[in-house]
Amino acid sequence: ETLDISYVRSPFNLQMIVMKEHGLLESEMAKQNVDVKWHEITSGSQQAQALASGDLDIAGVMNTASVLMANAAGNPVQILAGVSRPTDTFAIVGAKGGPSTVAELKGKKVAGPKGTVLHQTLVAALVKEGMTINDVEFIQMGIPQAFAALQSGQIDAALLAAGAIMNAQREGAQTITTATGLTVPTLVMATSEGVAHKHPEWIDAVIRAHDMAARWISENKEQAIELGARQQGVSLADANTLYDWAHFTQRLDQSDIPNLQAEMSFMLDNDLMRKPVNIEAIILPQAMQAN
Amino acid sequence: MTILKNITRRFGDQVVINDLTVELGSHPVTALVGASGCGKSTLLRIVAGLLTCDSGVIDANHKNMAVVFQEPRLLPWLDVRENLALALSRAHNSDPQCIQHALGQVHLAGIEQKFPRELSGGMAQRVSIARALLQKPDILLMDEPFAALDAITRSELQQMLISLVAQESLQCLFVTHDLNEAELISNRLLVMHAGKIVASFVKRDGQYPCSMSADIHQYLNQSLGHNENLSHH
Amino acid sequence: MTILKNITRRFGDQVVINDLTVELGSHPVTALVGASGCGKSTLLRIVAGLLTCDSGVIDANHKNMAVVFQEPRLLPWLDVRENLALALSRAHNSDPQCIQHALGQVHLAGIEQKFPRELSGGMAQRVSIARALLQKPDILLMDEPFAALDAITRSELQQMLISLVAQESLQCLFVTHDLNEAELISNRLLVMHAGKIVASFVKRDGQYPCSMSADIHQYLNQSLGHNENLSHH
Amino acid sequence: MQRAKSLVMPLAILMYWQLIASSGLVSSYLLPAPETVWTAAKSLYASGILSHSILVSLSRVFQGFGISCVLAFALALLVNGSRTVEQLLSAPLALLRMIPPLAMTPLLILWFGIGSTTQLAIIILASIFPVFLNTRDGLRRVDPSHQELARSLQLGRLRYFRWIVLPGAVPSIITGVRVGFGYSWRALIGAELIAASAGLGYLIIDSQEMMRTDDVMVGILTIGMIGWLLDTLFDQLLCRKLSRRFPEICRS
Amino acid sequence: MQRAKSLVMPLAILMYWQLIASSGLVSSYLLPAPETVWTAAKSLYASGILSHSILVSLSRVFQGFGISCVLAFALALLVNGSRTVEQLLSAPLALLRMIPPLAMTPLLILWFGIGSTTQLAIIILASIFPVFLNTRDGLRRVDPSHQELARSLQLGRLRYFRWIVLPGAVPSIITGVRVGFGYSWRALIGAELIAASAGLGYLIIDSQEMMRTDDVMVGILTIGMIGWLLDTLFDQLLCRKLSRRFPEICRS
Ligand SMILES: Nc1ncnc2c1ncn2[C@@H]1O[C@H](COP(=O)(O)OP(=O)(O)OP(=O)(O)O)[C@@H](O)[C@H]1O
Ligand SMILES: Nc1ncnc2c1ncn2[C@@H]1O[C@H](COP(=O)(O)OP(=O)(O)OP(=O)(O)O)[C@@H](O)[C@H]1O
Ligand SMILES: [Mg+2]
Ligand SMILES: [Mg+2]
Repeated sequence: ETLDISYVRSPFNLQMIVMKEHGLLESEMAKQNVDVKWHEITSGSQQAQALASGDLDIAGVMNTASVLMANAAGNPVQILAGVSRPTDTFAIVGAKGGPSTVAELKGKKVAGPKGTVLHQTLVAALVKEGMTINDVEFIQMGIPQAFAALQSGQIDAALLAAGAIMNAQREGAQTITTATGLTVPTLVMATSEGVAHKHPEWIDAVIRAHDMAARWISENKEQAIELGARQQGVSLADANTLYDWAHFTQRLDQSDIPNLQAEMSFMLDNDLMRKPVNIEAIILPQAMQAN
Repeated sequence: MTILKNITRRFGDQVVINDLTVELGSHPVTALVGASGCGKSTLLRIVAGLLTCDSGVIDANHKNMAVVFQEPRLLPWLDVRENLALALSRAHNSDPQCIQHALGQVHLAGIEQKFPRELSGGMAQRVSIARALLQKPDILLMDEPFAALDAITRSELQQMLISLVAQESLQCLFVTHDLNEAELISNRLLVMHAGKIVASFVKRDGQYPCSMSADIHQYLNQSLGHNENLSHH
Repeated sequence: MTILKNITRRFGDQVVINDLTVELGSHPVTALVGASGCGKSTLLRIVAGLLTCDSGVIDANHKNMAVVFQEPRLLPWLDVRENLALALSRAHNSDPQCIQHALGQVHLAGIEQKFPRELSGGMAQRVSIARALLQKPDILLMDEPFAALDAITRSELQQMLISLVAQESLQCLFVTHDLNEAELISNRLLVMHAGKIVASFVKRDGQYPCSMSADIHQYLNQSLGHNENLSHH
Repeated sequence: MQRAKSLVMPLAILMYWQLIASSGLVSSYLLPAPETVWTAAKSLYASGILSHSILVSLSRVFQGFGISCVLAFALALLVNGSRTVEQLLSAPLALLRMIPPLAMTPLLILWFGIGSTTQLAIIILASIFPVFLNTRDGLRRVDPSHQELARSLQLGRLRYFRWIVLPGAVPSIITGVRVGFGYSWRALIGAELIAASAGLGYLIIDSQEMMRTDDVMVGILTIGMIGWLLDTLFDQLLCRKLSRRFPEICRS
Repeated sequence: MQRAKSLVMPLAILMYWQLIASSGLVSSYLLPAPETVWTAAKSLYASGILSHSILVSLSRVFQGFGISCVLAFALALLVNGSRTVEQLLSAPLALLRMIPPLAMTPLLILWFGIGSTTQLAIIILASIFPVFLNTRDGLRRVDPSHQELARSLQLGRLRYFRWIVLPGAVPSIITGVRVGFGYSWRALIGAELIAASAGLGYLIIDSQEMMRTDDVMVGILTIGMIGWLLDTLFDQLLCRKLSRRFPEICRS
């Protein structure tokens, strides 16, 4: 038997990297005589598809938006552990010499990926300033494209993440706001309902390996960051920043429930989701902080 | 022996073969003469089974037929040897001697390696004759096979054809514009006009009736100038 | 007047035109005879400027030349009218009368709308003759132009050619395999052998020397069987 | 009758699809049932999104593919006309042909901005090469005997091209245009990834990201069927117009 | 000399690139300077990533494109051999031809999983149609006089195909294969989006996500140059092998 798990490094999923590089999951699963196969399949929708088709047992890292949408679309994806709440990894970045506050965004061109936590951050930031999404000219595109558009002066602000933020800053762009205080982007580890049902022992093993990775990271922080930098191909300094931005976690807690609720209502309001889902039901009990 | 009964063939509005009835192959060599555009090649293609007719019956105990077309029709991507090898059935395919022999028959020994684009008009025509000979046919249908050849080569090939017919119980239907050639090698001569056989002469004691040449000229003359209109309906 | 001096042309190893010197066009009609593959078409293409020669000089005050190729070379995607229109320079392009007249000259009135695939061999050849006539050339180079025509059509076209040459100060170089034809319409006759002009006869008082036919046969005979080897180096 | 036969397979596939879907073996999330897709199509149509997407995408593809064809012909002519130009252009063209347009989006945005120019550029990059290569190879394949004929007729360059070279290349060009059209139609997805707010490609991407597989299927099927329809129309138009001159491009 | 000319343009582009980069007008993250890219290439090479990516992608493309060609020939034969088969297959093939492979990933994952099969499927879908359509059209264009000849020679189906139909289609097939190869090479990006952990497409996507534009450029240029090289080799091989039989496929 094999356990198929996706390997998602970005934005800076250090537990994943350590778990894979140190063979932690392999040794846990070996106790059950199960092989581990890693798949580099990273986008949320593709991981959800692969969970549905049974090609994937564990989605290494997914954002909660993907989990909610999958469930709303009838694909029962369940959260088995937390990974991080990287509120600083997502930001609205203004072009060099362009807007530097949310208020200045009024009537400006803002580009970024629609239907993501970045989109949600933008909406929340605008609402906080008493505006709506209709007060800016929102243009849909992926992060690399938005970065290129920002750098070539085609737009006034871009919704960027992780490395793109640092690169943009180096080029003179300024961060208007991060997601902190506006939304809580949450990255989680997920599985399909079928696997959770059939192989609860696998889930436990995955969580154990995940925890072992976290323990190693906290004990060897420098080494861990160095490993992450190497794996991600970024400088040590950048890796340190990414580490600080990431806000790692191993479990979800009660505070995540309202965050998920907020995210869901955002998506329902913006027609990104057609029907609500029961949030309690998509979080496996093991995923919650024991308090 | 092949018998064509009331064969008609149209191309669009134009009736090219018009209720034609003829029996072929009762003589070793039948020559077919007629004005340009009167339907000789069409008739040959019908006999060879390459063209269907609109009405009429072809009563042929289908023997092995080979056709020499009016143009050489060599395949440009095959050299002479390969073009000739196409005519050999698979069993003898590996026999290079056949091909050499056939090329010798048409006086083209040694050009196996050439491609059609490197041949002169007459050479290409002779290769296509060699190809037909390699098929070892019982009936040989030839459409102006010697038209592109000089007098000497032509008479050599005529001799070859005559001896071939004599030796191998080959029957031959032969379209030509050269009345001397027709007289020399055929045993029977058919005159075609506007899709019909309008006259037929038979050689007796090695001789055609001496009025034949004048008769033929009369038939051919008749068609000139209106050969286009005659057969329209 | 075109003069060829010491022309040589090779194809690979084979010397096809071998140090040939001849003066053309001093007679209204020059006939060129020779065995199949001896280089007649190649010579014509050199004269027409369609083929370069490896050495030698062509001294031509380049007049308007038209070529009738050994095959009809009609463009399959154009109908007869369009094929002929190609020969008209742009200025007269809109004149349908020219085309009708030329088709009449080759006894094909009324086939303007047909496509080449719908023509018989002889008809296609006549269309290509009409195309050359439409070019209104000063020099007409013809490569076996009447080979695919029946006796009557052929003699009609021979007559047309003779009268054309007489009327329009046209000069003509004419490759043929038919010695009768050559005798009838030419004023001078060249015999070619293995890439050289080996003999030349001139018509005096409307007559060639009576030994000519025998002489030519001798020259042609000489080449048979070894015409491939002769010109290899 | 002909038409009927060509509908056999689509119907068979539809039935098979229905069977699989109703068997419950496959997650309805990955393969929604035909009726679900039909409902989704109806609601997309009712909301006007579907027709709007179709119109936007059609005009985008027609513009992009039109430019593609014009450029491809011009390039083929240039390259055919001069050996030097051919050698000069060979490397850049081969490189462009091999590089995935999607990898070039940052550069395209740099050059062409985020307006419709970039979208057109992606469609052009996706579809120009079949047209170009087929046209070039078609033009190159002039029968040498026709070339000789043209010289003996002293045809000018233009008439030579118009009456001999071009017609000889027609069958190749047609193949190239058909292949290229398929790619330009397919490129909608890539093009509408960038800054589009409507169109079939956008509809598909958007629905895919929101994991609405039924809408994705509506988009896919619409793209497929419109493309098929246009291809068939093109085929029939050509047969009607060209079959006399080029009997080989239509089957009997 | 010939070679020299075809290097003129790449060098000119390189100089232009250097100029732009050193002018500082363009963000070095969008268009890193040539030397930056060169350094990145050297370090990617030193770490073994570059050669590994090249090998992985080459083998992926060769497999995918090989299957593509085989399938395309088989389909062309089938369709050419029977009018009924042609009509039956016309709709599914036209649909598949028009649908963007990237839009089909959910279905591909459903059918082929997330292993290399799906990657191959994407490469095949991207490259099969030029080969198929060019081959089909080439096979269809048998000269009627050659067809008649074959009947009078009583050639069997196989020999007819081998000696008459196939050679007649060779120039078209070559064009199709060249066009198709370009697309299979381009499809690496799309293919390696799904569950690949190595390869040039993966390198590009990954670096793009990490905002390492220099590595992206290394990937793009490597893809372009290897493709160009293979295309040139293919061309020369063909010229050497086929120029006697098919003088028209190579320029004099
Ligand atoms: N393109 C070519 N490549 C190689 N050899 C050629 C080429 N064209 C002609 N030849 C050779 O040159 C010789 C003369 O050819 P040419 O066509 O001039 O003969 P010809 O006198 O016109 O013969 P025919 O009366 O049969 O038409 C032949 O042996 C032929 O094989
Ligand atoms: N495929 C076709 N489509 C239309 N008409 C055709 C076709 N083939 C032949 N014809 C017509 O049929 C008539 C007879 O043609 P055919 O080739 O049989 O003549 P032929 O007697 O062989 O003449 P030639 O001596 O000139 O070769 C011609 O008028 C020609 O136009
Ligand atoms: Mg005929
Ligand atoms: Mg000749």
